[in-house]
Amino acid sequence: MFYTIIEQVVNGIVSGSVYAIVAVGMTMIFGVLRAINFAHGEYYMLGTFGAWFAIEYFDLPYPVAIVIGVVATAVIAVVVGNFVMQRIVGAPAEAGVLATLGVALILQNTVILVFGGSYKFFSGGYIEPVTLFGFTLAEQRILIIIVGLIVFVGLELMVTYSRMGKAMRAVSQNIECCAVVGIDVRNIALWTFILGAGLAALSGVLTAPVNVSVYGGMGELITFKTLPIIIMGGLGNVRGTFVAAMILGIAESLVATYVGLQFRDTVGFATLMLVLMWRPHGLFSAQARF
Amino acid sequence: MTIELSRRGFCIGTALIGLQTVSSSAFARSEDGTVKLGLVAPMSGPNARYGAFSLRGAQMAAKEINGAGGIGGRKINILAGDSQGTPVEGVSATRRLIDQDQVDFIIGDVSSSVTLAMQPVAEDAGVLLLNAASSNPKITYKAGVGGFKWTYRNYPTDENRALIVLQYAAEKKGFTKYAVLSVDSDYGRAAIEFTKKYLPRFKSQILTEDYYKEGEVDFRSVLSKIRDSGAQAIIMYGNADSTPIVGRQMMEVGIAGKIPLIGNAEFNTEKTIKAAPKALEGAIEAAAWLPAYESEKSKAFVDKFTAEYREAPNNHAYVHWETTHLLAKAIEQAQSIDRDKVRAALSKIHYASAVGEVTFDDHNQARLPMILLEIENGKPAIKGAYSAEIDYPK
Amino acid sequence: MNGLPILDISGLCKSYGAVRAVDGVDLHVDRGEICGLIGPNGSGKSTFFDCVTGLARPSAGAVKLDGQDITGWSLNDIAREGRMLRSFQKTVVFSALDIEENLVIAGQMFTFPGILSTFGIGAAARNRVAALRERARELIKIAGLWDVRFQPAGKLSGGQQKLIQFASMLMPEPKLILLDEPMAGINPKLIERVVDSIRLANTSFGVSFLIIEHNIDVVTSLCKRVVVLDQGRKLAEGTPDEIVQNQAVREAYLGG
Amino acid sequence: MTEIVRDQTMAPAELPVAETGRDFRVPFGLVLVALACVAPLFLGNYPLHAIIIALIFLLPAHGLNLLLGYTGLLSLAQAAFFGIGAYTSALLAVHFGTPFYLNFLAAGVVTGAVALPLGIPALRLRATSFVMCTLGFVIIGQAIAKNWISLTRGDMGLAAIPKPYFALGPASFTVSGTVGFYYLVLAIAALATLAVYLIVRSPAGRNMIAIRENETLAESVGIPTWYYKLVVFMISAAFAGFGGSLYAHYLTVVSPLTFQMYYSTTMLIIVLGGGAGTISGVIFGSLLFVGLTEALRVAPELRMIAYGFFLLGLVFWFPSGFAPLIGRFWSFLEKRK
Repeated sequence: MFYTIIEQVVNGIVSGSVYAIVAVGMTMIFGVLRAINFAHGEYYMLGTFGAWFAIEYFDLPYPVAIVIGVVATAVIAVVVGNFVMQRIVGAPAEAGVLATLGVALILQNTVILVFGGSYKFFSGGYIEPVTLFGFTLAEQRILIIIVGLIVFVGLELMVTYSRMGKAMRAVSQNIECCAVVGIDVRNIALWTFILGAGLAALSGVLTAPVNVSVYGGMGELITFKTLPIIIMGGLGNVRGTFVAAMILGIAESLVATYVGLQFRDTVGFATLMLVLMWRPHGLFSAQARF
Repeated sequence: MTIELSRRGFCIGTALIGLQTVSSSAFARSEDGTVKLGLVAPMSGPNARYGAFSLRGAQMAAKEINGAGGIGGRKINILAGDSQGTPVEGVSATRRLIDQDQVDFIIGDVSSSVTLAMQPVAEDAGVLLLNAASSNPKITYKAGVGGFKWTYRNYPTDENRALIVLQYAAEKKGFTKYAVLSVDSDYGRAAIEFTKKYLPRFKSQILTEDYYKEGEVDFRSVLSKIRDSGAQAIIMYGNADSTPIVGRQMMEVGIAGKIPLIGNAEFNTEKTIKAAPKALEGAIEAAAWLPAYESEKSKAFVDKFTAEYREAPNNHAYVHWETTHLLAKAIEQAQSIDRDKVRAALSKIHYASAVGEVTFDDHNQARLPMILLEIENGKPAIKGAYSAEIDYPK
Repeated sequence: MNGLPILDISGLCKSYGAVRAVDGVDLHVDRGEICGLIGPNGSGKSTFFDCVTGLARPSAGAVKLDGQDITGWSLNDIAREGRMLRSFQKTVVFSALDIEENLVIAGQMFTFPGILSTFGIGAAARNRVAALRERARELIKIAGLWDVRFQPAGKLSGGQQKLIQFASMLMPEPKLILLDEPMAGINPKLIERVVDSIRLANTSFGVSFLIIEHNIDVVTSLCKRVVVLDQGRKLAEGTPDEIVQNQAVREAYLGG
Repeated sequence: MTEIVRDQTMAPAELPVAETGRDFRVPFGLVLVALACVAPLFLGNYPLHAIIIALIFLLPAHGLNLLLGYTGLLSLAQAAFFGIGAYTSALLAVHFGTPFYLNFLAAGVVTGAVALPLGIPALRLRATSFVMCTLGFVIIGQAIAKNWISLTRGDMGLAAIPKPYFALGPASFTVSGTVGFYYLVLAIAALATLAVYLIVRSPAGRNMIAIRENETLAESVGIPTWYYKLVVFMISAAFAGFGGSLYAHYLTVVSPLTFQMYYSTTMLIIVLGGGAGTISGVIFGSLLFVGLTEALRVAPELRMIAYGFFLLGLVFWFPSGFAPLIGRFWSFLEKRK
C-alpha cells in the first residue's frame, strides 16, 4: 500500500516534469503577452516532429535530433511571433483566444497535410528500464526529471540576473511602465515567445521516446493539461508553475490509480476549480493580477 | 388526430397560390447509367486517416468492378462525404449526398455515434445505408425488424467480439481474473459492457476497470495498479495507435510477458510488435480481418492495395472494399438499381467474402465470423474463425 | 437631524501590511457645505476616499452617512442607496454610449424594483424611463452639452467627459458627492465651467461636496473649510486663508 | 429577424448606421424576413438543412452575445450548457415521451438552474481565470456525460430521440421532414431574437452595456454588477440549453461529444465574426459560419488550415466582425440614393 503510493508519486513527478517544462514557457508568454496561448501544445508537437524527421529521414542520433527539433520549432516560432503574437499585445482576451486557436489549427493541420494523420513511430532515445531505489523507470524518464530541474534553475537565474530576463520580468509586472522607461515591449514579447516555444519543443523531444507515438494532433492534449497548471501557478509566475505542475502530475497519478484512468484528464480542471474557489488568485499569488 | 407537416403537404398549399416548387426528390436518380454510391467517412479531423483508408478501399473496389464492365453495364461512381467523425457533420454529409448528389446508396460511417445519427436520415429518404465499420450493437438492434428498414451492417458487433474473446481466454487459457484498459469511446465502453454481460457464463471477474482517452501517453500509474491487482490478463479494446505506448510502458513497469493483452487494438501489426515485442507476446486478438489472414481473396486484396497505394491496407480499407463488392453483388442480383429491389436482394444474399460467407439476419446484421489470433514468437498465429449468434434484447 | 453633519468620519485607518496609508483621520462634512481635502502626493487622500466610498475596506474607524453607519459597505452598496456618490481621478464614462444614455444609466437603478420592470416591462417602468430621459435632457442642457448629446461619450474631450460624469452624478439626486481631483487634466478654459457647475449643484440642488483638489485657486474659491492630510494624518483644518498661512502645511508641501 | 428593422442605438458598432441608414434597414429587414418565410419554395433540402444548423447555433450564440457582446464577459462554457440542454431534452423525450415544448422549456430551465451554482464561484474570478473556469465546465461536463452511465448511457450516447411533437389534449402534431423542422426552428429563432432585442433595449440591457464599458464605474453608479453578471450568465446558459434541445431533436442523437470546446469556439466565432454587441451581427455570423463550413467542404484536407487563416484574418483585419461591412453597404445604398 505504502509502496504503491510512493511509486505513484514518483510516476506523478515524472509526468509533472514534462508538464512543467511546457507550462513554464506558456506562463512566461502569458506574463508578457497577456494572452492565453491555445497553440502552445503545437510547439511541443513540432519539436517532436522535427526530431522524428531527423531520425527517420537522415538517420541522425537522438541528441542531434533534440537540437534539430528545438531549433526547427524556434524558427517557426520566429515567424508566428512576428506575424501573430506581437500583434496581440494589448488586444482584448477574445482576440488572443481566436488568434492562437487559428495558429493551432494551421500548425497542426499543416503537419497532418505534409506527414499524414497516422501515428509515427519514434525510435530514438534511451528506453532501457533501470531500477532505482526499487522503482523501475526508463532511463529517459530520469533524463526528463534532470532536464526539468536544469530548466527551472536556469530560468530562475535568467530572470534574476540577465538583462533580457529582467526585462521580461519587468514587462510582466507592468507593461505601461516599461514602454515609458524605454523597454521595447514588442521585442521582449517576441523573445519570450521564442523561448517558450523552444521549451515546449524540448519537452516534446524528451518525452517522445517514452510516448513512442508522434502524430499531428498530439499538441492539443498538452495544451489542455498546461492551461490549468498556469492558472493554478499564478499566471506569469515561474516558481508557482513548477509547483503546480508537480501537484497536477501527482494528483493525476493518484487519481489514475485509485479512481480510474478515465477521470485523469478532468483532474487538471477539477483541481483548478477547487483551487480557485478557495483562492481566487491562484495558489502562489497574493492578489489577482489577471 | 395526427397531422404530418410534410413537404408534400406544404407543396399542395403553395400550389394554391400559384407557386410551383420543384421537389428535388422528383428527379429520377442515376439517369446517366451509373450507380451513385455515397461514402460517408471522416476525411478530416482526428480520425481522418480512417476515412482515407475507407475511401481508398471503396475506390479500389469500384475500379475493379468498373474495369470488369460495371454492374450490368452500369459503372459505380463514388461520391465522398466528410463526417469529421462528429454526428452533426455526419448528418450534414449524408443529407448532402442524398439531396444534392442524388446518391442511390450510402456506405458509412466509421464511428458508431455518427452512424446512429445517419440512420434516421437515410430512413426518411428511403436510401439504403450500408454500414461497414461501426461496431455498436445498437445500430442493428434498431434495424430490420427493430425499426430502421434501410440500415444494413456488414461488420461484426462489439457484442460478438467481446463474447468470442472471453470464451477463448477462459476456455483455452483458463483465465478468470481480468483487468480492463480500454479506449474511452463508444467502442471501448460498449465492448466492456458486453464483456460484463458474459462474465458470469465463464465464472470470471473484472478486478480493475480503466478507460484511456484517445491520445493518452502515460499509462504507468494504471499499469502499476494492474500489476499489483493480481489480474491474469488485460482486456483491451482500443485504437491501434495507443498499443505501442502501452506495450512500452508494460515493459517499464515489469509486466510484459506476464500479463497478456486480450481484445482488439491491432496487436498483430508488425509495427506494434516491433515497438514492444516482449509485452505483446501471447496477446490474443479478435479481428474482423487482418492483413495476415490466410485466404486467397484476402491475400490478393492486400497485394493489390499495397501495389496501388504503396501502403499496407488496414481493417477499414478492407471492410469498405469488401462492402462495396457486397453491394455490387446485391445490385447485380436485383438486376436493377431500384432501391427496394436491392434491399430485398441484400436480405437474401449469400456472399462469399474473404473471411467466409456473409448473410444478413432479420435485424439486417451480417452474420460474420471473427478471426482469432495469438501472438507467438513475435508473429500473429491464427487460431481460427469464430462466429456467435446475437441475443437481441426483446 | 439637520444639525447632524451629512458625513461624519472618525478615526479612519487603513494599513497595507506595515504601511499605514491612512492613520486615524477624523473628518466631517456639514449639510450644504463644500469641503476641500488637500495634501501632498502620497499623503493618503485617495486611499481615504476609497475607504469612505467602499472601494477599499477600512482597517479601523467609522463612517457615518446622514447618521447611518456605513463602515465596510461596498462601493456598490453605497452607490445603490444614491445618497453619496463619488468620481474618479481618471475620468471615466461609458464611452460607447451617448451622453443621454450615460445619464439615464446613472439615474435608473433606484426606482426599478422587481424583475419585470428591470427589463422595462410595464407602464411604471416606461414612465420611469421617460422621466429619467427628461431629467437627463435638462442636465445636459445645464451642462452645456446639448449639441453633442448624440455622440458616443468616448469621442468627446476630457473636459466634456468631466461634465458628463458630473451630470451623471446629479441624476439620482444625491445628498453628497465626493470629487477626486475634478480639475486634473482639463482645459483651463473649462475649469471655470466645472467650478460653476459645482456651485450650481450646491446652491440649486442642495448637494454637499467633499473635494480633493490640487488647484489651490479652485479650492479657495469653492470651499469655506479645507482639511489637509499628510502622511496619512490630519495635519490642519480651517478656512482656505488659515491653511495658506499655516506653517506646518507649507513645510509638508515643500518637504513632500 | 425582425430586430434589424428597429433602431439600435445601444449597439456601438452600428451607431453610424443607425443614424444614416435607418430608412433602408426597415425594407431590407422586411425583405429578409419574407425571404426566410418562403425559403423552402426555392431552396432544396440540403440548403435548408444548412440553414437549420445555422439557426440552431444562433441560440447559444445569442446567449454568448449577451454575455460577451453586451456584458463583456468572455466565456467558453456555452458548449457545456449546450450539452446539458441536449441531454435534458433527449432524456425527457426518450424516457417519458414528453411533448416537444416541455422538453424544450425544460432544457432552458435546467441549464439556467445549473448555471446558478456554477456562476456564483466563477464570476468572482478575474478575466483569465474566469475563461479557464468556464472551459473547465465543458471538460468536466464531458467527463460526467461519459461516466454517469446509468443516466446518460455514457459513450454509447442516446439515440432515437423522437421527432418533436406537440400535444394539447387529444390533438397531437408531429413536426417531420426538413421543411417542417425549418419552420419550427425559424419560429424559435425569431422568438429568441425578439427576446434578446427586448432584453438589450430594456433598462437591464443598458446596465449590461455599462458593465461592459467600465465595471468599476458601473458599480459606482449603483448598478449591482455581480447580480447582473450572474443573471446574464444564467440567461446565456438558458439560450445555449434551448439550442441544445433543438440540436438533440434535430439530429436525434446526443453523445458526450456534444461537450466539446469546438462548440464553444464555434459560438465565439459566430459572435465575433458577425460583430459582438449587435443582434443582426450575430444572425449574420451564424449564417456566415455555416456558409464558410459549406464553402470549405470543397477541400476537406485544407479545411482546417483555411479555417485557421480565417480566424487570424478575423482577429487582425475585422476585429469588430464582418457586420460593419453590412453597415458600409447600407451607407453605400444611402449615397446612391
